[in-house]
Amino acid sequence: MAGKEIVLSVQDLSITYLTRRGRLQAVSHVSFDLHRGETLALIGESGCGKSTLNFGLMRLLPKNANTETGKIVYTDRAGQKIDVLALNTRSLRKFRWSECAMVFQGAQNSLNPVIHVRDMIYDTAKAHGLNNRSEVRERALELFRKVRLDPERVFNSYPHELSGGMRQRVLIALGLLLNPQVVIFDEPTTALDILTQRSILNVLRDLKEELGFSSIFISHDLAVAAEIADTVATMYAGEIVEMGPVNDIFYEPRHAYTLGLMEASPRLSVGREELDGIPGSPPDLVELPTGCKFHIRCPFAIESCKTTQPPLEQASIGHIVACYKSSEVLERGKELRSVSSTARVARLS
Amino acid sequence: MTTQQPLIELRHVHRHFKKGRTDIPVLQDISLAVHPGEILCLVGESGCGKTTTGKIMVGLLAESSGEVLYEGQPIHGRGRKDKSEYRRSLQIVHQDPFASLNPSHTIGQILSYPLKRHHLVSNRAELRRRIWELLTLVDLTPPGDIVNKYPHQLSGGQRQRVSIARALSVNPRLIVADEAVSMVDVSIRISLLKTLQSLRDRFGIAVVFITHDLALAKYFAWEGRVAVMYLGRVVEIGSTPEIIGSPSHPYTKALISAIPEADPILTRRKETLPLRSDDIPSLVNIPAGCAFHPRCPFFVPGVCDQEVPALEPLNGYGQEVACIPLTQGMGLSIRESNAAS
Amino acid sequence: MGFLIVVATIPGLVIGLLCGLVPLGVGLRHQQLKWGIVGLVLCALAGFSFSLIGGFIMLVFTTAVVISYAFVDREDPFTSRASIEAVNFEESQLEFLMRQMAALGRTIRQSVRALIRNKAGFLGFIGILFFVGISVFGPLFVEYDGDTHVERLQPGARTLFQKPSSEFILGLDWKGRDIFSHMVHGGQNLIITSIEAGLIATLVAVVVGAMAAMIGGVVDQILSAIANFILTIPQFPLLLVLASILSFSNRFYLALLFAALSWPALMRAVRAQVLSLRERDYVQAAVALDLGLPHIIIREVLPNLMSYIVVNMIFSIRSAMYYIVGLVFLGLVPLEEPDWGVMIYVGRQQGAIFNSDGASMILSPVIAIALFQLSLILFTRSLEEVFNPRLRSGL
Amino acid sequence: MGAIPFRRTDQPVSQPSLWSLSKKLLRSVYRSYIFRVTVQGILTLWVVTTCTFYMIRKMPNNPIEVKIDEFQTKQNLTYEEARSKVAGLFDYDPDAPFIEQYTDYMGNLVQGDLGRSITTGRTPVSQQIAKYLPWTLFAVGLGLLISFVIGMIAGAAMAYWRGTVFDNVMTAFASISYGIPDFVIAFMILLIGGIQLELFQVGDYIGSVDPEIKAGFNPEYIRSLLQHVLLPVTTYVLASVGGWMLTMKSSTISTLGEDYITVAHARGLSQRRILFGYVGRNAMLPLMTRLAISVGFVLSGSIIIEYIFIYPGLGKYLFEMTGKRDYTTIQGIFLVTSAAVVISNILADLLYGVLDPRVRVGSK
Repeated sequence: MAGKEIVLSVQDLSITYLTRRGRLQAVSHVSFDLHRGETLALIGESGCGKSTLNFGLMRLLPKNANTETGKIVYTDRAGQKIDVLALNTRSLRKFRWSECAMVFQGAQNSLNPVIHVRDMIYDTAKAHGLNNRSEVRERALELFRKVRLDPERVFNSYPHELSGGMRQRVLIALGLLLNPQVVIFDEPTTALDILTQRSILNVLRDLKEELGFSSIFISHDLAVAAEIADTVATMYAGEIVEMGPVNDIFYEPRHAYTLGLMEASPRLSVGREELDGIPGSPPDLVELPTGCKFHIRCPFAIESCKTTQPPLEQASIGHIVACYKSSEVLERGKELRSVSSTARVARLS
Repeated sequence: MTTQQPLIELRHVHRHFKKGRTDIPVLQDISLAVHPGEILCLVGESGCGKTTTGKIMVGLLAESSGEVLYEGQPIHGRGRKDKSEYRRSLQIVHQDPFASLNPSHTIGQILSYPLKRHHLVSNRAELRRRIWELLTLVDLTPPGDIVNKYPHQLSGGQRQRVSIARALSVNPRLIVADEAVSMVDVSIRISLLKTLQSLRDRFGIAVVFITHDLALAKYFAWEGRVAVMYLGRVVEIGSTPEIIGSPSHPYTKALISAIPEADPILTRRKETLPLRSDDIPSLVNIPAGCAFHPRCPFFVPGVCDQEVPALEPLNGYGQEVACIPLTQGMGLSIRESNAAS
Repeated sequence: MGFLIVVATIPGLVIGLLCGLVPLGVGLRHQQLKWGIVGLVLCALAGFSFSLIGGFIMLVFTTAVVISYAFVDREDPFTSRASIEAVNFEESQLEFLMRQMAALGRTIRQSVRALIRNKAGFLGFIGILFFVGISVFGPLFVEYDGDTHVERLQPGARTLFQKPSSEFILGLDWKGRDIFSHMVHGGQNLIITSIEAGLIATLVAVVVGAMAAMIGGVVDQILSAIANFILTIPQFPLLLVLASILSFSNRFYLALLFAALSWPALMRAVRAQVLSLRERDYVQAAVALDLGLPHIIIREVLPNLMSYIVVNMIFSIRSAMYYIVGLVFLGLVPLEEPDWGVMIYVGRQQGAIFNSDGASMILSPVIAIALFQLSLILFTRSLEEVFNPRLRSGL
Repeated sequence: MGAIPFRRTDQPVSQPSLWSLSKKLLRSVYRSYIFRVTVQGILTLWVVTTCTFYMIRKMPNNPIEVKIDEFQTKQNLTYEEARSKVAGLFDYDPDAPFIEQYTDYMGNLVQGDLGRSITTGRTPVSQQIAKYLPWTLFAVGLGLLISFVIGMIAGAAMAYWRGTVFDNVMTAFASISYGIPDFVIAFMILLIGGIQLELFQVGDYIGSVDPEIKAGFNPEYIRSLLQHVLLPVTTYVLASVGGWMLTMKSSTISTLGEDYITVAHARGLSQRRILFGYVGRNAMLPLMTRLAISVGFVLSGSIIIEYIFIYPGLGKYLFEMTGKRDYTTIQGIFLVTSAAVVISNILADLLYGVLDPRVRVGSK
């Protein structure tokens, strides 16, 4: 990945919300680079700031949110660098969807219920200067075919006439309508049935191969991330605590939280497993703990974890982690893996 | 399985819902038995009727036809006291932690109502002691931090624990956990399930675990059984390792092959079973014969679309499957012509 | 009426003062003198206004608040972190009572704080207090004055209207009587009748609506059909015709009539609410726990319906007031002075509209009614926060 | 339910019998929405008519007694004299059996005849209604239209800029408008605007039109028409606009929170397109039913406003006729107003089906 050019670069992004209780730190000091054709999966639990981060990337935050620090630099196809946070309303509108599109959770109310699917497509095209309806229609029908929908029927339906899986496909097709470079997927398979989720995942894989867009993939489901991502970033309490190539993260996690997540996720084909949840619950984002935000729940925590925040450091190629005890975590992970693989062997024999 | 009398048994239970003028058959011919202390997982996709089955088991919904037996006796036509006892023996933990506790009572109040109502405690000291005990049992410690709080002051996982404690308060023999962990964060799920498991071990409470997540079912019910449901029917039932390790019914095969794994190499190597159609038929319009036949890659024309398959034993280990080609020894083979059509 | 109030409130005041000694004593004992004195004053005031029952309720409330302050550091098994064997769960009746009172006191404190927090709602609350206070206490201080204060007509005038002056702060009406005393004495009847009407309408609506939803089937269909039918007929015209049929010797019948016509709208809403509440998970859990129907209705459904019911009750008090004043204004209710509605009616009849001196006769009651209704509306804004434990704690 | 096959088929075998055909037709008619609501509506109107028929005849006094009273006091006649005089005037026999009166009335009603007014020289009730109805329709209808439109725009604006000074001021205004009864506003306008500040001459603004101006399509007449309708409409608008504003505000706020609005922003749609095509349209949906129902209540007018401004609408007329105990007229007005409510309720349902595709499917 490292050799490819960077499409989207986020540097030191912090986002806070003003709430009745005080300032809520939803995202703090997040930095990452998204390369061309890469899929970056953001994993983390509810309230870890992954959705806020993505809304922040497209500047879709509600009025009570404030982007405090940071820079979002987007490189368009011509190689021109765009500072997203500095865009005025007009260019922002052009930037959205044609350069960076977003696919929301289809089970929710992401499609306007009183408008035909076709009108939503025409609206989107018109907003970006494509006024030739038949051309747009052809493009949409082709995309519908690619996401394995019955093109004509879906084109002329209302959203409520479609099933959850079909709505999700419509959203994907809509997201790709203007051939964006970056597509953000926000939990696109959550709340879908297993078989539907499978076919969506397959569609996504095929589309990526064919169209070559880069994507940011938000999920709380490790399995989906394992399947689709090239790079995985773990978020906890608004920070990226670990980021690296998918195999590194899954087989050699170096952050206690990542390891905890792995240990809490059952795998279907591994036979009997000993799993462990992470004790406690995620911190209150208004009153964040000092030091490493995970230290209260962390079995590896030492004194310095409570007082100072561990910096993000390079652990291996492309793998960064913010944990004082990363080597212990790595060892522990290997130990656990060997135990579970012996269990598997024991079962198979 | 054991020859012991089942705790609760459904025999040929059907359930319809009326929506406007159309009748929707949500459950068709369900026969299931749960034995004391057993773990049974109901697995299936949304709309397959697993929640309805759970509600019928605990008596929150009435069956349209068929029989529900509690300890071998029909649940209807019981005396008042008897009925109350049967009611209390079967408890349910709902999916949504934000809807399952009444927002206007404190946790202490929520737990005290059933204890007082059924005279499970004789005085106030005992009541307080019991509440303390219940909260400790579900690992909500120290209880003093919880007891005077309102539900909105607790996290989702804590609320689910309170729900479990509430169900425990009446000394149930069976708890139906209806997707009880699906709205809880990944890191907290396992500890919740462990709490449930420890309760089963300590008190011999049977657990019916309803979920759409097969991996979770596998983890939780390794020593129990799994029943796979599709469009209102049980299509396959058997011990968990058998079902997960060697699924028989085409639908189960498809499900298991479709699930992504939290292991990049494993999941990318997995071969998925290609279905003939991605669309789930609606309950209003269930296909004739085997309901899965329009999507089934092993579909045998003239057989699968004619007769509704019944659950029949497949081998000597208590695994049962509802698939005519399988139970009649025809075997399963993918027909190219069908897959193409 | 005024006499009755005096008779009822003087013993009430004494009782209130006596009762107030209790919170004062408790306050002294727990070094909470300020709250003790506040409790005493509140008790006295409450006893004064509501006589026995009100005073007693106030006594309980204020004592609870004082106890809740004093209770903070009390030893409770549940604040202990010891193991279950090491904890003594026994508690005496008195301790239990204290605990309950403290919990009540906390709820009251939170509610009061919630009430004060919402500015508009608090304004409404003050407004309601003001008008109710004037109607209840006003007559004790301001005597009803039905005498003519002007002997002769002013040259060129046909009526005895007079502009507000320092002697008569709201002026004189067409008969030369003091408008201010009419205002003080004239609100009682209207406010009481409206509250009665609102209460009855709400009661009927809640009972019928809950019944329809809980029983269902044919009962539900019949009740809903009746409600729909009444909703089809325009209300005010019907009220107008009915009011002429039944000439009201007693205002209470007017309240009943209003209730008979206005319950359906609220009933339908209550029915829908109960139907949705019935499907909630916690109600289902209560069924599975076999807690019994009374428990489910009183403990599970009603508390979550309360703010809705009270808000709607205030709305129906408001519309009852509108209809009653409307009927009086159209002259369909026997005139009975002093009364705000009658002042408007007579004022209009006597040409106060066209007489710049007489405007006060209509404007005073009109503004009073407007402000009272506005207060009611504003007050409803607070109620949601007061009743919902989540909003009450200010999150 | 497909189309009923009345077309001839070539195969005689499949020719359905007339009986089964008509049964099918009946069933499809029975199942159709329009048929059901029509039957329900007619049933409701019948119950309304019967109830009011019974009730108003239970009123103390009857038209004859009222008139006798009037003659006695006005012309100083004895009861007997007055009675003989009145008997000749009225075409009404108070002593006729109730059932007979009822069947007579219903018989006429079925033929579309509302009967004749008892007290106003036997003019047909329908003619009387036709005379007063336009005034009500004009004043109240105009008021409803204006307050609805203002309410929509202001409510949406309040939601869009919520939390700002504009929103706070407008919300305060809306609360006041919603909280204050219409007659209060009417009196305030008259007393403060007309009398105290002397902004206008009250006499010029009450009543229907200037009686000296000839009716017709000329500018003077229209000017006078508008001048006299000004105060009632202003009152109505001020009293009802607050309710619309608050409802629209809360509806818009909940629409603005929907995911599809965020998605629309993400898609780079123009602000205008989002506002009108997405927010406005969806936020207005729940209000359309309320509007249709309000339209139904327009006919019954606003008795108090009409009474205060001496505006010759149906409401004021009903009030007068109630005083005179003119049974047939009261009856007629009730029938017409209830019918308006029933019809507008049906229209509301149909309209909602048109505007919201989700409901359209559900109702089938």
